[in-house]
Amino acid sequence: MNNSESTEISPDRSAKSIIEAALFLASEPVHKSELLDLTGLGEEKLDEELDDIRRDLSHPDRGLRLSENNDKYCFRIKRELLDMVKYLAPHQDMSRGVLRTLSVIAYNSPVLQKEVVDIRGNGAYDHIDQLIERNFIKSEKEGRTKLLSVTQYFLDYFELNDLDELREGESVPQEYL
Amino acid sequence: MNNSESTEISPDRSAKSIIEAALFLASEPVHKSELLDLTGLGEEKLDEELDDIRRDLSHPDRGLRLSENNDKYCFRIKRELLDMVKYLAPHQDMSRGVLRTLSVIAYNSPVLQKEVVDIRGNGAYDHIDQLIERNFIKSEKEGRTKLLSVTQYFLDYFELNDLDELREGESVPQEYL
Amino acid sequence: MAEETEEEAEFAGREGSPVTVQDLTRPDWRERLDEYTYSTDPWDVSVTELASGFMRELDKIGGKNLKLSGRMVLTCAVLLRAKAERLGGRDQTDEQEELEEDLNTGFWGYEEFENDSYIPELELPLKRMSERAVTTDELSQAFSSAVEVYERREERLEEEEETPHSWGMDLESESNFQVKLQRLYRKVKQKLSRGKEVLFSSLLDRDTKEEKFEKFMELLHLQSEGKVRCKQERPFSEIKVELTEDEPPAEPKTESAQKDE
Repeated sequence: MNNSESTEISPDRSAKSIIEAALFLASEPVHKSELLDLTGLGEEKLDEELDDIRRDLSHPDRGLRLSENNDKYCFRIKRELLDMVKYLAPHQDMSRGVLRTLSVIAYNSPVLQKEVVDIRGNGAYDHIDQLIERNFIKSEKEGRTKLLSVTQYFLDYFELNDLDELREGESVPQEYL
Repeated sequence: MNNSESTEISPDRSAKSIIEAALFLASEPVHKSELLDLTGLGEEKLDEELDDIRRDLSHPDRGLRLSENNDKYCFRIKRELLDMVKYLAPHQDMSRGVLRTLSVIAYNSPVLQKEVVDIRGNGAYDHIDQLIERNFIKSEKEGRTKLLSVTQYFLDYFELNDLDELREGESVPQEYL
Repeated sequence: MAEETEEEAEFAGREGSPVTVQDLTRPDWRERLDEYTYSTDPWDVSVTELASGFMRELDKIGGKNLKLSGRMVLTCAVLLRAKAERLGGRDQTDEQEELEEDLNTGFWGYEEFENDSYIPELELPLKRMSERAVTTDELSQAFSSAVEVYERREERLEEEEETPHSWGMDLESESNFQVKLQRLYRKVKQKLSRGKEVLFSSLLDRDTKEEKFEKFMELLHLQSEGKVRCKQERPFSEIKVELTEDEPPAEPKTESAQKDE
């Protein structure tokens, strides 16, 4: 194998190969600073490499896409393939309870925290914290409670253009929307 | 690229992209028959696609390799990158406690549950539940307790042909076997 | 309650192999308890007898085994919960499953040790965790489930409100429970007008387990609201109820007691 062209720190390992290995192996999204350390690249150069990877992945023969959230990167399955292969990974990256709470927020976004808690019970406080931590939702103060709404990252994660796309074709009774 | 020739079942999804998505997502090696079903290809054509993928991965800009074992396929990190990135998956996918409980079961398989608990403490119940859930071990009723033994999946996972291979080269004092 | 010898301190049960207090000292105690509670109706297990046996056992070892007392408390709690669930006659719902999903670690307490057996190390191959993203279909299903769970809970609350004698298990039915609390509080005050303290047994309307359970729950609530104080001089002896100092007993005339409410 010819490795001649690679990176400053490791002549036999290219930056792209390191990024691919890191994002493949890590169970959590990898922070940009981590990738800078691993590859030994400057930020500008790293961005270029990430753009290259993004471009490579856009090829129809590739099954992954590069996802970015708050300067953290990970690979995800292209949405159009997920339904086909999802049975191979039984574990979702979210527990059932958290997902239900997220769904209530998404279908009603923006929605008052107390309304979410009313529907989902007290456990929802914990779920809401986790969802904010993961940048799926954001919270603004609204009188004595909080107003919750989904983030751009939520839309990216589900590859939605807007919430209407989610709500369309939903057979949920109107009073819950 | 033109995908018109790729798969019979999904004109907008290339076979390569499906294979990549499947191998990326699956937590364990994927059997060839699974890939045949998923892509809708014949065996010969699938082999060609797998060869293509293998060739693509051999490029120094790629961080993974295609591993094959008993007609099962998975991606693995290229060996020369492993030391750099393995800290990103430090916890492995099993806690040390669960691993030690599994060790006790594997080296003694088949073994009574109560003997395992006797050695490992009542935390072992939790470990045993997890190990059954993950299909590393199976349990049969044996009077008031249960008889535990390792599964074929355990052997595949640890890349073993049989338990003798595990026990060989182990200087386990005879009284514990 | 029949006196038991130390050797016989065991869960009183109808069938299945009884579990002795001694068994709680063994590493596989949870398995034995699981098996026992699985095969035995929890109503057939006398927590009182079990606890008496435990105390004798504790005397014997001079109270030095803290793990054992922890297990005993947990055992009694599990049995009580099993009884309470039976009493409520509730089915396992999604909500409970969800709760258990959240709680399932550590419920039994956790001990991990290694006895002096030789334990070789298995070497794990380097594997990655594979978790996948949620699909929009799953998000939509989750929403339907959340709505279903919510509706079921609302229906249940309505049913419980419509059933006047549901034995105080309907804690969620706040207004119903508050009425019962007021009724009991009034009763305590009326009885106290004739003495310094009231016996728990005199507050019961019926001599049934359900009634005792219900009244005891209500008393605990009154105590936590600071209205009454419950005393028990010895374990398992009669519970005595008195008013807290700032809550004067009712006048003999019941009218004023009612006005109080």
